[in-house]
Amino acid sequence: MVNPLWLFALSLGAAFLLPLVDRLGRRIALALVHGVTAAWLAAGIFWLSILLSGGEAMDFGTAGFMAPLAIVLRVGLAEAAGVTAVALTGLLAASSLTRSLRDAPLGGSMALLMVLMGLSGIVLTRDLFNLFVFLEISAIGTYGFLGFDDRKPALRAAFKYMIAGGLASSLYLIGVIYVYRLADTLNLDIAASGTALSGPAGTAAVFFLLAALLVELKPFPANGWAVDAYETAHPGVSAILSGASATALLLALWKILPLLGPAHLSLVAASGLATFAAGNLVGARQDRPLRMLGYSSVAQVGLVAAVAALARLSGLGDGGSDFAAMVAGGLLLNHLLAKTGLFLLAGAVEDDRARGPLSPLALAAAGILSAALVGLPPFPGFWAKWRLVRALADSGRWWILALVLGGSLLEAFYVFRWLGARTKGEAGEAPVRLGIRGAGPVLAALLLVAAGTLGGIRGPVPDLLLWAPWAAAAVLFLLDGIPGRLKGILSAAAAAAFGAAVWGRLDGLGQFFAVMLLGGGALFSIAALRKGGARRGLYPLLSAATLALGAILAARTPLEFFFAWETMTAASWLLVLRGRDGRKPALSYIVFGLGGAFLLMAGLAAGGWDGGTAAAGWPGLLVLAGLLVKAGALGVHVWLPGSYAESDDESSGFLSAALSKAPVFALFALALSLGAALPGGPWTSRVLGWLGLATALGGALYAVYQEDIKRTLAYSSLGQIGYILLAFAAMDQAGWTTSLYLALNHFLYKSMLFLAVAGVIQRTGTRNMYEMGGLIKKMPVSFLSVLMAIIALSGVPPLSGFGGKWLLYSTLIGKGWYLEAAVAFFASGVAFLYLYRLIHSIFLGQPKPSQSEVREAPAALVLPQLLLMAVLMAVSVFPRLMLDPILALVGDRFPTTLAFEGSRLRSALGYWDGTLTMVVTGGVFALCLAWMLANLHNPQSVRQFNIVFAAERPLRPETTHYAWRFFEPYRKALGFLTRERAERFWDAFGTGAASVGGALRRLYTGNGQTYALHVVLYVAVLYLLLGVL
Amino acid sequence: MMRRVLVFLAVAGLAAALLPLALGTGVPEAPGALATAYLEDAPGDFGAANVVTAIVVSYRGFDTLGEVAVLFAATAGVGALLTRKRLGIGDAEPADKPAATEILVTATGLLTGLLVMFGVYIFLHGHLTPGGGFQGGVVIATALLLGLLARPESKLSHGILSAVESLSGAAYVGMGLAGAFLAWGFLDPRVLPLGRIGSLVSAGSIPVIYSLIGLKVGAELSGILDALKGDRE
Amino acid sequence: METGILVRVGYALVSLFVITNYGLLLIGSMARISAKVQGRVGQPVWQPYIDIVKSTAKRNSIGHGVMFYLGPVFRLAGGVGTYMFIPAVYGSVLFRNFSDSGDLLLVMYFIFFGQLGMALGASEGGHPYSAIGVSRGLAQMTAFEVPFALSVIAVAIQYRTLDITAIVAAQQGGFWNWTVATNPLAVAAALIAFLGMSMHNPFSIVIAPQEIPIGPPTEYQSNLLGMLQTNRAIFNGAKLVLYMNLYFGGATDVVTMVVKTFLIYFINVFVGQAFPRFRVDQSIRFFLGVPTLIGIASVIIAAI
Amino acid sequence: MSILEFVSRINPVAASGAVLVLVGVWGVLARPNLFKIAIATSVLETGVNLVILSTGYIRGRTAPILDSAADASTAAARMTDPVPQALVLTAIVIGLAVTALQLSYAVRLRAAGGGSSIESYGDEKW
Repeated sequence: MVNPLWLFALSLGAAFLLPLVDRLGRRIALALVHGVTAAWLAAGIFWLSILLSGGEAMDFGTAGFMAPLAIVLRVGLAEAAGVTAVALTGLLAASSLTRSLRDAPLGGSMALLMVLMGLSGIVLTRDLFNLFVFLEISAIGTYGFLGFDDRKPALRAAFKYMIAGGLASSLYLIGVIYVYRLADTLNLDIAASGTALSGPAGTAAVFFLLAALLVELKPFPANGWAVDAYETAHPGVSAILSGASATALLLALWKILPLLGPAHLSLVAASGLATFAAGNLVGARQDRPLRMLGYSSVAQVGLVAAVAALARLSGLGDGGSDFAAMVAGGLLLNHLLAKTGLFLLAGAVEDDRARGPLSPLALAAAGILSAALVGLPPFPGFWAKWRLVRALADSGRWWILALVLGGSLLEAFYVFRWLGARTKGEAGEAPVRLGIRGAGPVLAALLLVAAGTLGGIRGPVPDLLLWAPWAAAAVLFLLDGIPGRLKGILSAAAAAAFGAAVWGRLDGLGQFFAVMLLGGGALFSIAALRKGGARRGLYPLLSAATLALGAILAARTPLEFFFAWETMTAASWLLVLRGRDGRKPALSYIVFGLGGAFLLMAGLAAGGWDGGTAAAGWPGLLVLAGLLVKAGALGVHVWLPGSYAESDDESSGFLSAALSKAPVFALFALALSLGAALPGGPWTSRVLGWLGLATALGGALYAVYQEDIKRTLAYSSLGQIGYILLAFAAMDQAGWTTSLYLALNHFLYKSMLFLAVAGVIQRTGTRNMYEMGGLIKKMPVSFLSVLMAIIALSGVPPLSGFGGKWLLYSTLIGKGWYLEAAVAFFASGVAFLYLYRLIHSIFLGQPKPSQSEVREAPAALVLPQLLLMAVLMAVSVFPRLMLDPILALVGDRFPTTLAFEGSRLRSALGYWDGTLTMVVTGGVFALCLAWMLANLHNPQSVRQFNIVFAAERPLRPETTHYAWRFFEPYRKALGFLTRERAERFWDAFGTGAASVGGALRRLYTGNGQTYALHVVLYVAVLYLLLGVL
Repeated sequence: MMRRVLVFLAVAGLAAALLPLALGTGVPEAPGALATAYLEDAPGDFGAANVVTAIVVSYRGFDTLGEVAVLFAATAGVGALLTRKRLGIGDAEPADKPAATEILVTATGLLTGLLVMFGVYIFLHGHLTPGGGFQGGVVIATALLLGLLARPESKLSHGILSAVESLSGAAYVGMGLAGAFLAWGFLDPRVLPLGRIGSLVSAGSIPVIYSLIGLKVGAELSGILDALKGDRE
Repeated sequence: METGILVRVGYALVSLFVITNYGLLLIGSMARISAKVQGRVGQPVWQPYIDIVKSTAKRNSIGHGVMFYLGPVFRLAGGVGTYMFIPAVYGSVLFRNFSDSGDLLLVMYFIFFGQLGMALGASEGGHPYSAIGVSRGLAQMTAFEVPFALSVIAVAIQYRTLDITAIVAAQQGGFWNWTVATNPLAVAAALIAFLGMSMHNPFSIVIAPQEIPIGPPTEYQSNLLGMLQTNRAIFNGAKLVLYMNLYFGGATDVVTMVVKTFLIYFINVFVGQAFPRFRVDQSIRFFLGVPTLIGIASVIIAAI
Repeated sequence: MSILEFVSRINPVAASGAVLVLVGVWGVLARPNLFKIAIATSVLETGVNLVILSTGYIRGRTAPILDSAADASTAAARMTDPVPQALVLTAIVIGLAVTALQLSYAVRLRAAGGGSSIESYGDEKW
């Protein structure tokens, strides 16, 4: 192994000679600096490779002696990783720093060299006093580095930083000297092996060491000085501080853990968790990106420290130190790369006052970095967080679990809020290109992808099929330059190929849903061909979301399931974000999506999926709650309408028709894992039933008042999912049959509606129904499609929708849920309102002169609609086409009440013969049609305004088309039911969290002395707590 | 008021943590095992009469190298911060700088040479008597400080200072490497013969290292003083 | 299925013929009765026949588009179909219709078929008052469906079936077995709902736009109007038969059917003469108030 | 333990060092002037250095330098602990470096036109 001392000699030699080298030119000097960093990186990687292939950790003495006489450096796995991380961050930051370093005095370059060497020294040394020296080298390097390019705010921040740093180093020195006095050594390993430090004096001495390191780790509330620095320094400096410096300091903390007693460890855990929570709360209030990243930084570091302490404190997790290394290490790696990349990226972007959207590559990097930071799959943070949550659940630390997940959710909120704003940019501004400054962020993003993917494939998710979404997204993203239509076909083909690959391993339920989920993805990929052009981003995301849905079906373990679930959430969120006004809806989509996912995660981790006794209890209920959030049950539905409305039209269709079935599938899978029962007992079923019913009614009522065609459909989807939940909750043969039947039907007619509406919007250029009218003559196929779809949706015979209604009422009355049945009846009635309004306002009534040139929708929309119409017709005439498979799926888990006699389906209460109904209706209709035609004498078509209008000519179509606020009397009568209580509740909730964050951030007054006061008070309080513990 | 209370509480809290430790550990009766080992082995190992120096330059020489690096980093930082450009000082010399007093100017002329000599003496005898490279370097820098006080308008040759600093630093690192290649480890002073304890030429390369450190520290502190004067380019 | 399909179609046509004539006469006689109540002479009982013949014989017809023409077709098919799915006379093969297509739920939902089609047809006419009328009608419909649904649920609970024939069968054996005797609350709720369903006063706001001489009936003329008028008779008849079956013991012969439906309809007209008209929001609140409570009570009674 | 006994056990160097530390901390927290903060930090460091030295002090012993008074064989019995002295040397120099840098920042901030009170440098907050 390379002796690390050579590297120190190299660094110092280079630093000392730098003033001389600089006379040859600054470029050469900078090349030397980066070269030295590269040498560190090479050494780190070399050590890692040796150690990972079974090499032993090695100690290196100085001056020909070993411990205790001399200082010893150690190269073990953690040290090698730390050195690699530090050097890597230094090189990543180089892309953004180089230009500034060239223009600034040489001190900046020297400071960079010193900081990186100091941090590596912190990582490598095993001597407590030597640790102090390296802490000071990196601190003084940092002080110099903060102000190197002379930005005024950074100078102010640096002074505050120095005050706090000075306090910390004094504390550390006091600790070191008393450790020496008591343990008679400065070597960590020797000190840890003895018992000299276990008395009260030893505890106090170690406390000082610990307090100093904790302060250096920027704990809440003693971290204002650090956040100010993060915000104001050159982004490259912030990146190194947040990435490399935090890594080294955490490793220092890790090193002294063996010296700590249980009381110390509790302090670390408590302080870390408080920092995590407070950092994220305050971060959520922050609108300046760099400062926001600063808060996120301190929060993440707090979490890592807490995990390390908890692991040691009580053997959290299975394997003790291995667990801690994996989880804390994984979180740290994730934080390191993501935060470094984000600081560099945000710095580059925010520096330029450029307000435009990001260029595609920058956007991809920003997306990857943000997603990684938040802990989405497949990045290292995801795997680490899963293990953490699992361990916390196993050991029953629910408060910590809730805190970790809540904090992560907050973090997701503000990071994605920033990302959303950056993605969209401001209208009319040129896209922001990063140029060379993009190298660092892009490289960090690539490393994250590589680390996460490797960690996943070689770890808990070796099944390559589950990685298909990511592969598809990557491939299509790389091909994003090629014509969009080609990508659409590729995307559809990918869905088909995935379906073929996965079909064999799915059970009946999986196959049933695969038809909807994968078929839906393919369908809407084809529909997307309606527009030419590259349509950047659409196809990769659509394909990823589709395949992720497939992966959900194919998942075998809870982790695999959750992996696919989060993949689906992430991809669909980006689809929403891609919409023109998708920024706000996408934010609430992802926040609720992740909120649901975290509930799911907690439940899964606690064994809510294993079908064991835990699953029947509240872990199962947690899973259920998570799924309900994703399904958009009333109360947590607020994310749904905006997302469906503002995403691209084909994406909306995909979300509503296909993706909304994913939670339904998961509900069934959950119930099946418990032997066709719900967790929590019979009350769950009753409550779920009412919840579904409320969703059905609420969705329908809200849909009635919308002017926006897509919002109408969105609320309609909400309502339909409500029926599916209601029927599912009945937990008997009829109920499940109904639920599955409704799901498939909903897929069919909601696809038709969204396809038709996409065509209408494309042709008219508006989503407001009252701005349309009379389109039946221009778009007859779309009209027919909508007509059939609304007949099916409303449940009017003879189309297949009636089957759903019949099954539903049979179920409810048979089950004894009478009031539920009555409310369901009411809700179904309300559906007529918005459906009639939909078709009337768009296709009937007065055509607008401005829309006289409108044509039928493109073939890419019409053909799928024709196909769906044919399918709908077929299953209406022959209901058994759908019901036989469904009945077989439900099987004999429950007492049988439904059975076919020929074409007649019999329930406990009644019967329904779909085929005969269709024949009779068809016959009667034909008869009436014949009668009408036979008696139609001399029919004349008249022009548009030829109507009897109180003997006057109507003024304009715009004023004659009755469409705006169509159901105003209804609002007058029943408007009190739809006052957006859930929205107000969540708004109030958000305001509450924001005001907590707002109150907390008042601590950060900007006064360096106050920050110092926080530091000292923090230490004092910690000491008091130590006494209590 | 609130603030004062909090400051009081903070200081009181710190006192509560610190005083038991400072008062309670008392005065040791005898050095511990490590100290004893140093006291007994250092003369034999390195031939240095001053055990502290043996520790500072060899056993814990890595600390000292780091310490040099700290000073170096601070110098670099100060130098980068306080340039004329950044301080917003134009080329024009401020006219109203008071001239130094006659006493100071005369005394400086007398003392400068003595101070430099004394500094050199201190770091050359670092292995024998109290003192060493840092102390010597500081004394040398004092001479320069006197010069600056006596003639505020004088300019130190920044290039020479920087070259001395660089070369002595690099040479120090070179001595460390020499220890690794010629003796038993990085910074091992046993590159040169150890000599007789107590004589000037003894203790291996310790005097050489201390001289380099003295030069470097002298140059660095002079540089800092010069920079704080605020008229560096 | 002992009877052949052609025979069944033949029977159905006969049944349809009967109900059409009965419905027309019912409308005529009710108009006459109303006139008497108001102190007028009124129209002849056969006036509906005259209207239909007149309309159908018109030489010209104005059209606004395909859906406009299809509206009356949907409407009439809806009325006929609804009737076809109800067994009109208990035990009669002739009046069994096609009630084996589905149970009570099918009938309740098929009622919407004609209304929906008609609404669409009227909409294509482009007349704003058509849309206003439809919006009012739909809004009111959602409300009166609630007591009606509750009452139907009560019936279903009581007889443990949704099969209309079985419901009628369970009420055989005298007045005290009729629903009106066993669960009067259910009947009360259903009858109030019926007022709304028939759009008579006080719930006639739906057709108010037609009273000013504009709106759908004026847009629709010639044989299209004739079809609507025909449907009115059939549809009315179908609903009355349904009510009779559910609440009044059904009928074992045509005469009983005529008497019973006449009386049910009479209640309707009687109320219509006695009350003024509600606004839409008032009627919605009304239906979701007391009648719904009655309906819930009836369900509770039936469930206990 | 009587008070006298307790007082006699007190390490006077450590005690004075601790007091200096507290004074330094008070100065850092309570004096808003930038230069005074730097000086207070210096006082704090001096206090810490005293504390460090105090741990190596043994009553009645000589400095750890071999001379006529003590040769290698009797060193362990007659000399004080050399380690804290070696450490304090490093600590002093590092403290010096920090002070120099802190003062430079103070000079730099003043030169940029800000006040000499730290309260005037609070633009970054919340």
